[in-house]
Amino acid sequence: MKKSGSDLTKALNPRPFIESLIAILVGFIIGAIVLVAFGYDPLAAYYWLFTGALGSARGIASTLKYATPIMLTALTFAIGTRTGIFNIGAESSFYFGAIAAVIFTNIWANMWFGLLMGMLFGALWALPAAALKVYRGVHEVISTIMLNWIGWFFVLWLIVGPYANPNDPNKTIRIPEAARLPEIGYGLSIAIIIAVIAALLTYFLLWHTTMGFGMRASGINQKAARYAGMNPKLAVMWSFIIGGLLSGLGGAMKIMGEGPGYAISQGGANIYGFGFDGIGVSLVGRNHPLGIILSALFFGMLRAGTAMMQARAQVPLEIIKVIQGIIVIAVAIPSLYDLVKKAVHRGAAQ
Amino acid sequence: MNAGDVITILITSLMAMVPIVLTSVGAAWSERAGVVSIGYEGVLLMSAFFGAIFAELSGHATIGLLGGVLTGVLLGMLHGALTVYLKGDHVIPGIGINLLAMGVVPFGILAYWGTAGQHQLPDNAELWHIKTSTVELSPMVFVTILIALVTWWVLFKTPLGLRVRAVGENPEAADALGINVEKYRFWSAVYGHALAGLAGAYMSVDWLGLVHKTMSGGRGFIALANMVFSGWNPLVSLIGGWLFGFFEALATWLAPKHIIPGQFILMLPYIMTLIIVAGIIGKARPPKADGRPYKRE
Amino acid sequence: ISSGGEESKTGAIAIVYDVGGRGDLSFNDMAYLGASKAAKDFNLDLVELQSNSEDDYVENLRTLASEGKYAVIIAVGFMMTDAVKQVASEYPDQKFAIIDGSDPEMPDNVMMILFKENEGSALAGALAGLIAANDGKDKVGIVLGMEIPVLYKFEAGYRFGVKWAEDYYKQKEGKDVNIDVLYQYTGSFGDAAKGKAAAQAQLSQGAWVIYQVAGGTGLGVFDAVEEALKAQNKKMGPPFAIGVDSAQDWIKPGVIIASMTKRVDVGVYTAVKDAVEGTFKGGVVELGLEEGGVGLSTVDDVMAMFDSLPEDTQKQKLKDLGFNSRDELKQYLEQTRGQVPDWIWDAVKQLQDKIVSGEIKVPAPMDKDGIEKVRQAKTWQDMQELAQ
Amino acid sequence: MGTTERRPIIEMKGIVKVYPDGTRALKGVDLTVNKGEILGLLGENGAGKTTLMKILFGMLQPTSGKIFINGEEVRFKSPSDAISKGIGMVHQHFTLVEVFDALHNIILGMEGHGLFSKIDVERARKKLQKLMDDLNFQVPLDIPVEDLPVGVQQRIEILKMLYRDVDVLILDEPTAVLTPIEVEELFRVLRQLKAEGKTIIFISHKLNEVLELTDRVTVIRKGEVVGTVNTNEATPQLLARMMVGRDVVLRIEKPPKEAGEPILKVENLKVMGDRGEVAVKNLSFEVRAGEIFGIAGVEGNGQTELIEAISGLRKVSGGRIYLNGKDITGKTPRELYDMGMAHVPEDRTHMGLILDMTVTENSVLGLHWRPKFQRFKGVIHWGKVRKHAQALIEQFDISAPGTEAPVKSLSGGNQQKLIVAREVSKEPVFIIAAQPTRGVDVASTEYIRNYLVKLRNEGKAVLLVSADLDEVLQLSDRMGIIYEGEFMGVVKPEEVTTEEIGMMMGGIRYEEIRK
Ligand SMILES: Nc1ncnc2c1ncn2[C@@H]1O[C@H](COP(=O)(O)OP(=O)(O)OP(=O)(O)O)[C@@H](O)[C@H]1O
Ligand SMILES: Nc1ncnc2c1ncn2[C@@H]1O[C@H](COP(=O)(O)OP(=O)(O)OP(=O)(O)O)[C@@H](O)[C@H]1O
Ligand SMILES: [Mg+2]
Ligand SMILES: [Mg+2]
Repeated sequence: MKKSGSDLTKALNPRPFIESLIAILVGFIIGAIVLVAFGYDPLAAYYWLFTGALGSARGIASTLKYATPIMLTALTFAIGTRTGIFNIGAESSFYFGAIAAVIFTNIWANMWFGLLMGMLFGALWALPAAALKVYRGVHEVISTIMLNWIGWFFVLWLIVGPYANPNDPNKTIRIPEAARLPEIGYGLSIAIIIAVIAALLTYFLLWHTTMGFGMRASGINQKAARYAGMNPKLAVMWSFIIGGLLSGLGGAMKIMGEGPGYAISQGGANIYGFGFDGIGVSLVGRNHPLGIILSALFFGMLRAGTAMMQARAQVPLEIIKVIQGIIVIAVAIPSLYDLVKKAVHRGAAQ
Repeated sequence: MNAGDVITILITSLMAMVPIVLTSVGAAWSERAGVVSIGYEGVLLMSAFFGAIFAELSGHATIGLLGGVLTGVLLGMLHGALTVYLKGDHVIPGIGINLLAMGVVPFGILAYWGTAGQHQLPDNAELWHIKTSTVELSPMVFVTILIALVTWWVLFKTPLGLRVRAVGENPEAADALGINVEKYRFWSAVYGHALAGLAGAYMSVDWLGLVHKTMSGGRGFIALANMVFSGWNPLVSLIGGWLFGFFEALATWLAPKHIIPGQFILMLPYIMTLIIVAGIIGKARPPKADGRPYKRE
Repeated sequence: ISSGGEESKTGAIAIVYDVGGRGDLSFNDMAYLGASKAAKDFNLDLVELQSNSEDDYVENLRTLASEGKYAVIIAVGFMMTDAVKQVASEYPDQKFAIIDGSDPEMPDNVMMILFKENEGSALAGALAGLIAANDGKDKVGIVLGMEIPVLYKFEAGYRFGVKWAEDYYKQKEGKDVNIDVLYQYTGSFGDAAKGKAAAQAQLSQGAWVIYQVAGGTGLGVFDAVEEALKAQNKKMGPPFAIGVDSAQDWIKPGVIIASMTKRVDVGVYTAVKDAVEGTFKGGVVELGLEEGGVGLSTVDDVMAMFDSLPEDTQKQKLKDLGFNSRDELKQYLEQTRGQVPDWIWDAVKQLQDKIVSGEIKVPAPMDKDGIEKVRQAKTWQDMQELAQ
Repeated sequence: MGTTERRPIIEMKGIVKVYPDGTRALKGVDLTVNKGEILGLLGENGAGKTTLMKILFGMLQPTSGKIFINGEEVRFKSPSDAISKGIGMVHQHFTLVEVFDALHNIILGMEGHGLFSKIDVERARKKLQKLMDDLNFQVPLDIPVEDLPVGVQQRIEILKMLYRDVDVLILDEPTAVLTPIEVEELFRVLRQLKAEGKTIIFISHKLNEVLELTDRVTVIRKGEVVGTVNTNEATPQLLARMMVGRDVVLRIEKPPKEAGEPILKVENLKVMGDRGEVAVKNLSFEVRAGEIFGIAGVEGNGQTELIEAISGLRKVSGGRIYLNGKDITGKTPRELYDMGMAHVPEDRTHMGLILDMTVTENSVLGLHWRPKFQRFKGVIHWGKVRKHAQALIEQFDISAPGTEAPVKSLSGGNQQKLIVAREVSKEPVFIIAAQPTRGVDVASTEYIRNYLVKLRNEGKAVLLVSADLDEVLQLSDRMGIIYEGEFMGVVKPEEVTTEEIGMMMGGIRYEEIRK
């Protein structure tokens, strides 16, 4: 197939990839220093981290499982960024996707229906922020932070009240078996495949369709986009809606595709935090859908290896969080790549 | 509602306002200079922790507050170095700082005090309060009001403020007039984080007299929303922060009355903020070069 | 941090905390207490795993189970029920214990340890109600965390105790009293500021004793009550706070009159002991007042809790509180309890006995409807109806 | 030209500048500026004029080379170093803080007193007023500069430097955005400054301006100095040849042509401005096939609103617009583009291009939905788009690093050519060309102007809006002179004198002039 070379090369531009890789490396090195400083063995820690995450089929399955929801919420943030919007509303769209899946699969136990409703409600919850932005000029940082909290309490009310499971009040009613996502193996459902497809579609949408072109153009320069016959307001709307849709899908799949519960836990314990985690994932993936696939897998790996790292190397969870923080900070250093390149050149010259 | 209730709500709202206002005033200043940070949540948490240590070591709450400021300063320097001098992305380090805090603080509490997850400050490490027989108020409320006022005044009335705003609106213009864009931006980031540091220390050594591993409770993000709400104006931030504190206090006061489900009461401050912004304030225009690294070449 | 892997250990046990992790001042901390004591007594390695989110449970449990070297793996918290069920069926030879969780289809290599928090909370309610009645007050409060059904048992028990106190006081003094329960779910287990605000609102609305069931949020409740005391230049209540889960009195002596203890440590210790001594049996173990699984903290409980802190921490804590010795703390705690007349303590004891003997039953609602009925009930007898 | 004392105040020697991306913008430039003269700096887009001046102003560091001020070597680390040595610069792209008023823009960095004391606004105002009075060069001091016309913004830029009491004033294309009247005013001030002993470096693409104003001219081509001539010895042809390296036709060949059917018809058009004022009042005119209809006028008299209304970007408050006989009032830009309209907007960097996107992507802006660029409905066939971009580059001789280079890496002239190329590729029947050669070098200007005439010759209707009066006079078949949203007259260029046009631009109706 003669692919438009320009685009493929842009999609696979190695530089940001290498930059993120270096940042990760730096993060691990500083992390090692921290580990040593507190009396842990960094080699053992990292050995078990990777063994836990990648050393067995089970480990790989859990890496993929962890990668799924954050991949989708990261896409939400990335679409926002690419359209010039700082959309941090993925968090609450995720809640709505989850609760919609619970509610609607119990009306009609069909997987596709559940996913569809999850996406629909994720998108619906994104609408107020979109409308406020377009019609009232309300900055999305305010609206999405407020809507996250409002959505949080609303969903808490739904899960403790109307949709609590009468037989097991610590959860909502369960997703009926007929509507659960089929398993690939080792407790991993097809959610990861759907998430990767969603990322690819997002990439395709943004870089290969007229609509995506309009959205990206509006994101960089609204005025020029308008002059080119595009509709930046529509682009903003779509950005929120598609973003909400993706997070909603993430929320729905979180519940429909992950045992053992197949229900939302009381207190929202298993639907909380994914939107915020997604921001970091998106940034490390350079806000590019293809980068996000990799970066989500990386974060998934960190999470999946944590158990082994705690159990075998006895490194407490907090230290692992510290290392994650350092990696993310290191990603922010743009000249890392140049610095390393220079050092390598100098080394080679000698 | 009787007079006592009104006073309770008022005092609660004033105390609750402090961390939000301080952080949003700092954030507003920093963004006026063009430096965005979303790491204030982490700054609050870490400075609550380190502020408490300073207070205990010295036996003075004020030293604790300064310790919080110092924590903020150091984190601000980190952020400033990355964004201003290395021209990095402005959002990423904040996320990193937040993650870092979630690790450092619980670990630190256990390592330093030997109690898991929480620590109570001794009386001598807590700030003196203005007391009546029923209520007490922290002098930090007045300090906060003063800081908001002074920050506003400096930002809009003095050469320093003019330059800071110029650097955030159009760094080329400032640069062309010989203003050292990097210096102003860097120290603005430091100031912003320093105020957040003060806010964090306030939470531990003053407001609550304790350290808990999740005590920041989303206030760093609320402060950012308040900053936007205020149109990047420290004086309006003061009002916005108080309003938020007020609705929160009102919600808390209404909660035991159970007129509507508790979850809906808890939404009140957020809904009111949204209504006020959508209905009255509307479009907020950020500083033009906000969050954009400035490179000459 | 866990004890290192010294050669001399005879075995190992593992514990998986739920997302609250160590420092929740609740079942995670208590579980640690029991596990570390057991590890010492039986010369075992203790491996601890924290969970970052609910998703980690299966992963953490499976990782431990796959090692096959733990005498027992203890899962702390009801949220792990499904995860334990799954992993326990994958590893039928591994022994598990779960705190607070049960499932009718649980495999029989799992010991499910449940607590009757409603019974303990009833004592807290009785204590609160009688203190209020005795001081001529008509309100007590309860500040809770997020609204989740497990907390309904605490609220219901507390309400029951308060109603019972009304009745008791009437019979004792011949005076009708009516004590309202101000209650509030703060929506969070980790925001002390929210807890402080909630307690202040309740205090200003007349609450005389406040029971906190809110983890880290509850720390703010203690601070609010302490502030209210200081405003009146009092070092000791009333008004009082009541702690929860562990004997929290040591956190703020003088402010906390007692705590509703939930002896997760005992449960964990028992599980380990059974596993080590070969008497481990799967199935539900329910610990109520009768079994000493819940109760109202005694001064000895508090001192035991205090003693479990690292030595440096104990010293520092004493210094912070202004005591020269451990005994002074103990005296102070006794003095605090002395603020409440003996007949009240006796009355609470009476209630305890009646519950233990089965004469009185405390409702344990599991869902919103259930707690709503308890809230509507006018007398403790009505509530008892609901306990059937 | 006055006799100048031939003492160099500035000497730049062997200046080399390599940008971090490897662009060799300057390859060893020597430049001498004498005290008290006005030196013209000429060169095509991308020749390196701005780069050289930014180095002199301390905004850029040279890769190598030396700078001497009054014979003494200097090293500028930042503009403040340059300013302290008496060198000031007015930038090609304005460097104003848009939300500040003129006063604060001017005093920025020189507010006086300590950093923390209150700014003494009144003192600054007095000082400024005196400066403005001395030069008879007024600007409103209290209005945010974003609300001021560009001409006034330009003055503020100049005042900013004069306020700093500089001896050498660098002006980088100051006239690109000015109306003839404003240019005249500027020249008067510059001459007065020269008379006061100040030295001026003047950059422009407009040969006649350089010839009129300067004492000497230095020409740069591709980062090297071609030569320096005394202005009184120079001719337009000579300068153009030096700049481009070949002969340039400075007159546009425009064969007479009979105009055809009306293509665009505007009837009683009323349009509101951003601040709610009536920007276009009851305007009626038509543009016929094979005709260039020019609109001249001082900027800010409703031109922008008019264009936006015609192209569907702004709501029409009254009246009708017809294209090819069809009522197009209220249609969206996209619909209009599909009906045969094309639009070269007035501001290429903000309206015409998306600088961070590639040449390919920009080449298809506004045509991206056309079936020929689609794989299937809604999916762009980038391969075809890239070929399209390639074709435009070849056909219009655009110099670009490649189709996948970001468009911001192109020089201004080439950016403008890309826009024209793209718009023409829409195969329009009607083209709006707003400020088509603003800031564009001679060669590109020549190309673009000739192309507009070519379109006209092919029977297209062209609406030309330009602040460059020469351009309108040269290209238009008919022209309307706009003043406060109304035509003061619609005339044929050859039938009126420049004075008459000037009067109309000042608000006097043609009938009254002819009376
Ligand atoms: N920041 C930069 N990075 C890389 N190359 C640059 C940069 N700025 C300018 N250039 C390149 O340097 C060369 C000289 O540019 P410069 O702006 O000095 O030209 P100029 O003569 O002022 O052109 P114009 O008439 O269009 O203003 C051009 O090739 C330009 O593309
Ligand atoms: N700038 C834009 N921003 C957001 N969405 C857009 C933009 N332009 C088009 N869209 C939407 O993208 C979808 C496909 O766009 P496309 O341009 O292919 O429209 P089309 O259906 O082919 O055109 P037509 O309606 O003229 O047949 C449409 O639903 C349209 O609403
Ligand atoms: Mg206190
Ligand atoms: Mg230039």
